[in-house]
Amino acid sequence: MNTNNTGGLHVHLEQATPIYLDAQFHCATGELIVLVGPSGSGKSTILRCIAGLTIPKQGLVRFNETAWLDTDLGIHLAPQKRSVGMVFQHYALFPHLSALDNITVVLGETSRVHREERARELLELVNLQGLESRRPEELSGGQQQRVALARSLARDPDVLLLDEPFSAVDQITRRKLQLELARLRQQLKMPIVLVTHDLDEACILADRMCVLHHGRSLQAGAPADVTSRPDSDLVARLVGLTNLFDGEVIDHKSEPKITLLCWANHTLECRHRPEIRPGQPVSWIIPPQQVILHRRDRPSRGERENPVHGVIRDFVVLGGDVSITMFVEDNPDLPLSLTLSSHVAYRNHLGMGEHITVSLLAHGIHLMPQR
Amino acid sequence: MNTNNTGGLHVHLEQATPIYLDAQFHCATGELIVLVGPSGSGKSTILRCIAGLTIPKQGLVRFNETAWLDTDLGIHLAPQKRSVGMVFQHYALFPHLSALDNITVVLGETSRVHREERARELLELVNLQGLESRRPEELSGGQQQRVALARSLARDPDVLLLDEPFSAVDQITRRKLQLELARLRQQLKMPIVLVTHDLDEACILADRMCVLHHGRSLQAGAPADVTSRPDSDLVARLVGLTNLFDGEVIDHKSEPKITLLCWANHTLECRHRPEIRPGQPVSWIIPPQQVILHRRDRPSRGERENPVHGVIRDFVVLGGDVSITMFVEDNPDLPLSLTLSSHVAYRNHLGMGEHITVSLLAHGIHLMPQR
Amino acid sequence: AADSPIVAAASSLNPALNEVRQIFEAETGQAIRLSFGSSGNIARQIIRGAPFELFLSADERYVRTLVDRALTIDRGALYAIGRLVLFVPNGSPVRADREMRDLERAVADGSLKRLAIANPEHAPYGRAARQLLEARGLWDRLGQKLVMGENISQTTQFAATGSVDAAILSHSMALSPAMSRRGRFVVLPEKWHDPMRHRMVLLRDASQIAVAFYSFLRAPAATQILERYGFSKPGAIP
Amino acid sequence: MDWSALALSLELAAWTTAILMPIGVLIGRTLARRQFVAKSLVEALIALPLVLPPTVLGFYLLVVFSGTSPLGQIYEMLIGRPLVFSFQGLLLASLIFNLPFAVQPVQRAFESLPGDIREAAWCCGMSSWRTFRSIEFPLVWTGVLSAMVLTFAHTLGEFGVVLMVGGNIPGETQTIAISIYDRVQALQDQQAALMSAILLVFSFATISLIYIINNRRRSRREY
Amino acid sequence: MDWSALALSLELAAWTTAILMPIGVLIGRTLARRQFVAKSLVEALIALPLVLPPTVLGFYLLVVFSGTSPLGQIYEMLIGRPLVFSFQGLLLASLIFNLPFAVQPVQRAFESLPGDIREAAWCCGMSSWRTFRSIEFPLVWTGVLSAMVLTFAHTLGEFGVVLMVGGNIPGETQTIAISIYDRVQALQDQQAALMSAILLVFSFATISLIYIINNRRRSRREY
Ligand SMILES: Nc1ncnc2c1ncn2[C@@H]1O[C@H](COP(=O)(O)OP(=O)(O)OP(=O)(O)O)[C@@H](O)[C@H]1O
Ligand SMILES: Nc1ncnc2c1ncn2[C@@H]1O[C@H](COP(=O)(O)OP(=O)(O)OP(=O)(O)O)[C@@H](O)[C@H]1O
Ligand SMILES: [Mg+2]
Ligand SMILES: [Mg+2]
Repeated sequence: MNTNNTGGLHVHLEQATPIYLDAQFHCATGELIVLVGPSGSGKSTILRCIAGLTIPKQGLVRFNETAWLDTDLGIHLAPQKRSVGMVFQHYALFPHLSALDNITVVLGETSRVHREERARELLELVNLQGLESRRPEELSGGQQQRVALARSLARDPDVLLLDEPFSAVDQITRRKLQLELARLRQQLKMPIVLVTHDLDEACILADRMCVLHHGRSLQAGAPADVTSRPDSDLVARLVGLTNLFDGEVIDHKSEPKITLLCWANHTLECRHRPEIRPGQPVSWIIPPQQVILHRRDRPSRGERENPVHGVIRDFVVLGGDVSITMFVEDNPDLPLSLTLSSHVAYRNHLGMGEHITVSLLAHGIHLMPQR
Repeated sequence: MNTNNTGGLHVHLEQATPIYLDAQFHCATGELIVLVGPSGSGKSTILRCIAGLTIPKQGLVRFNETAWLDTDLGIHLAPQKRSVGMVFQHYALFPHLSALDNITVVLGETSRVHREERARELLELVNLQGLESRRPEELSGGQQQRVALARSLARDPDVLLLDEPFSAVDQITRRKLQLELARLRQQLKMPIVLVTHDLDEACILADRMCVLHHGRSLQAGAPADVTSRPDSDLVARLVGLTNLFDGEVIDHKSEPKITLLCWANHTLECRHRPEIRPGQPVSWIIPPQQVILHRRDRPSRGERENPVHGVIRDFVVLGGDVSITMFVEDNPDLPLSLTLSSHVAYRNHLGMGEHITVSLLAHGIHLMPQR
Repeated sequence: AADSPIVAAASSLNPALNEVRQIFEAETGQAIRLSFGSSGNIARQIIRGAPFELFLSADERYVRTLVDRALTIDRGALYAIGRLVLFVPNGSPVRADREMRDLERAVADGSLKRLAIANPEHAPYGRAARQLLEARGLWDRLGQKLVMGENISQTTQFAATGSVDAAILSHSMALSPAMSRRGRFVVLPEKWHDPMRHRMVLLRDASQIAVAFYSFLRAPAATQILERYGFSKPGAIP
Repeated sequence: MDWSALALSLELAAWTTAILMPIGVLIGRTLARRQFVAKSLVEALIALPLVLPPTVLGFYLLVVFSGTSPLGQIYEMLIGRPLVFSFQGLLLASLIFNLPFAVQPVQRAFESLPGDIREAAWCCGMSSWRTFRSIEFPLVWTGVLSAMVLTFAHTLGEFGVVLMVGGNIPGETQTIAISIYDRVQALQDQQAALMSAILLVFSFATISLIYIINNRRRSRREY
Repeated sequence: MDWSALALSLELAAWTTAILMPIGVLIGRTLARRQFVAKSLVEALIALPLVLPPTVLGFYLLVVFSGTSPLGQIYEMLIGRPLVFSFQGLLLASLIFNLPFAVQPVQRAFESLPGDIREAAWCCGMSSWRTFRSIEFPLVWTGVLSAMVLTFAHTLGEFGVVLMVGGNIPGETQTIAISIYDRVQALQDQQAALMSAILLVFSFATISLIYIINNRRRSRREY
């Protein structure tokens, strides 16, 4: 197990029991990597391995030039020596200490006054001024979580490990904390590993995203890449993409450069993927926003591309948007989602059971060869 | 403290210390009410009062014809007698029992075989088949949360109290559980009180939404109403609305019925609100989806309405959407957000620093008199 | 046998009385149960209703207390006279002599570190030891060199483990087989202390068997055994 | 070897442990849950039987149990035989002087139970008794175990109180501890050593068996 | 009233408690954390001093401490005076027979500490010692307190071992327990009662003070 990456945090873990792991990723200094994956896919376990709380059967954890863990060489640094800041999924606050003391107690051996000042600063950072003297059990869930966040920053760690650090706070506070995190990242230049189930959060904050499933890292890359060009249908499903279908590549054209796909009696024009040979079965996706409604009031651009008919079977108003699910050619096995501004939906008199025609924009179709 | 509402769950709580409460809401049978509010606003405390774990100084909790709590009459039913199913924010699983036994132990005095069968059913409902014999500490955070959810359903409760029941699970599982909940609701016809920080979740699931702030219930109503027509700027902020500004009503017109608003050297046409007298200072909001871009390629409808110029100061791609923030007339105190499909943004060559013109759709402007 | 009479006796009688009991049971075919304890405790227990039928005290005074409270049939009878010995463990800097001259010397020159006696406040052999030491003018000079056992058996254990340089013990203890290898002793003259009269008394509800055992104890068969264990035969004193 | 004394001791220890366990759980749980003004005083009171020398405690118990005291008289009236110098008297004394061991560890165990677990049980509709039986008791079990082991061991070894209240009657109130004590007093060192060794080996085996079973159970279930 | 004996008892109890506390914490913590094959046996072994009658235990300790045993000889060589019949000897004996009380409650307290709290401390960079001092110890404090109270009270009341090893030397090894016992034996009931009463009142005051302070602290901080 070796790597040529230098700088930042390099993680490579393998074990069969008790929790299957086969994960590998790198997080450069100043970079934020987000681990996403279903509940039970091993995200917390990986953070524990990085922090030194769990020792995998086989593994390498290296920070800059230092090996924190190298099972081949028998290196295993104690958690205290690893200089991580960690927010535990269940916070793990010290139950007998006030919010303030939860932080001062981990601040080194400077003077009491100094430590308190710093602790107050950190609590202010997470919007908890006024609650310094409350013990954890006198705080609400979200307040506890914010104390945990403040505590993880207290020792000025080299690496920040955040296990769903904003899951219990409201969206306004969450946005503020996300901004703080972004600011800190610029300022402190350390690798940050973030676990979150909120894909929007992941997209906003992350430089890289690593998708996990059953302990295995499936794909890593920029969030925009992973969510728009997943490697496989599994990754697509895991990052919450809808409009996932099966089809078969039939041909490639060179002028314009497009690939032709056979799907449910349609031949769809797709973004050019010459490396997929014709006849290959593929999964494919299209984001709901790339599905364009043919308007009744006036034609819009792109109506030439891949027209598809169907009937509206779901119509959900979300804020100012409308999320529509249509069954392509009335086939309940082919549900296709699209989103529209509610005013568009309104002006086109859309509603349950209406028949509509949409275009699947060719450059929005992403093909994934099936294994 | 009296109420004429019959059927369902009626809650009215008041106290000054230790946790300030002044909350009141009603949840009919088969209805799902969602409590939203910032971290520490008293959501968990209210659930605890309903369950009988906390006794407020003054209060009334009535389920159908039965008073569970009536401080005036000195009625205070024990939690065991209230037939609630509760998911605790921190799960509160029984640490010495397996996932299966966490459920069988609360099932009444039927035969062991019967109880196991039912428990297995419930675990399957929350996607935990195969993990029946694991103890809580051998489960991931999200798996624990799902055991808690299954357990809350075990006793066939009359009222369901859910404290952020999906916060630790991934979006796919969450969607599945939300669907299950929606199904259960139809089937079991009980009042459900749900606490969540996820406003999308709230909008999808809830019949009614109650907005809390510092223990006080500010507004209750259908989620679409609350999020589109908040009572005050505070509620608007709490439900996460952007595009919140101050202005002053100057006049009402009757043909067409509109109200005129003075804002930042503009006179805006707004949805008619004749009850607000001219000269009254108001806060107002407009959803980002009701802010329409004047396209370069071709004019769109509605460009007559309230045109506003500005410069793009933020440009975030989220999935297939683009979220744009512009500073109206270059004024950083007037940030206005709008969302577009990314293909529209692309075709109009939008980007940071570009000057654009938008229309604020009159019927999308909501006025809130200031106190 | 669960309902055979219980005879309460001072702990110091333990091996001797057991032998007497065996002979009694062999001769009469009647069973007796023995309950040992400190004479003081037994007296208290009798006052509080203990189901004892015969009480063999190591100290006459406890018997008198019971007689005064009318808990007994009569004033009882002497069954033995106790004797003191000076016991010197192996390796001690003190030599044992009847006049305790070497002990005096050892006290004077400080070579004696520890002398064990029974507690004079409540143990009869302790009280006698104190009288003896006072008579020899040693009492005041011993001070913290005195180690006091709860009773005479414990005092004997101090000597047996070699934890003290000398000990004033009962003749019966010194004669026990466990002690013979551990040191040597001399019997001390009776003139330096009040006679240690061991009195026994039948209690009010005494059964026929208990009365029989009471008589047996005064018969030669029993007194010989007691004498062998170091308890002198009482004289003519009733 | 005095087997009947050993049997008696075991009987006494078993009864004491069995009776004290529910009492300890009851008192320990109450002290852990309730806050009342005199709580510290009650807690101190429970520790007091330890402070007096056992023989002295035994003496006072003898006074209280005897036929001349109200308690003794009531007992004799109801049961028809005296409390003192009987197994029942021993047992009662044993219960009193073991109280501190039975209460303290259990109280601590209840104190360290997280509150929300009980609340969860209630919200699941479990009655107080079911909550206790299925949730609380398994979670405080190690505390109860400590209490039981201390009580059991201490009852085996105690002889001051037992001697005083019981009167050292062979087959009835003579425990193994007294029997060994008698041997030591009679300078029968070898017999005493033999009996001590048997007692120690036996106790060691019993207690370690208890711990082995418990540790097994916990390494399976961690509780 | 025998004030010097009371003072001696308090001194002995204080020393015993003070020395046993760290030992109990060390052993209790190790037993709670580590899993090893012979663990159950070690746990049983620690309970054994309770099983022997105190006088008998005292007798064996006397044998082991006396000048004829290796331990006694080494001690005498190093310190220059014999171990038996000295305060140091008493203290050593006292430490041995109080071990079960010092270890058990502390072990249970450590066992009920949630593991993630220690882990959090490590991840915050706190050394093992700091973790122990600032996190673990405050959280196991009530267990330690139980251990201390039991040890303290039991040392005050113990007289079997003390008498045997100490030899009842006034001002040096005569504790209040022995002194009361002597009064009872000498049928000096009033004096015995007076001394018992003083001892009880004094202990009650001390222990309840400890609990009052502790309960105050906890009702402020709940720990
Ligand atoms: N002690 C254990 N023994 C066996 N399996 C365990 C143990 N602890 C955790 N697991 C399993 O390991 C898997 C990974 O757990 P982990 O906590 O890392 O998941 P996660 O990705 O953090 O999930 P979540 O999002 O729900 O927190 C889960 O399936 C869990 O059931
Ligand atoms: N024991 C207590 N003493 C004093 N204040 C308390 C106590 N427990 C909770 N609080 C305070 O009461 C308020 C309401 O708490 P609650 O747990 O109901 O909030 P919440 O709305 O559930 O928040 P969150 O979303 O963070 O879980 C919080 O500000 C909290 O700090
Ligand atoms: Mg996790
Ligand atoms: Mg909450």
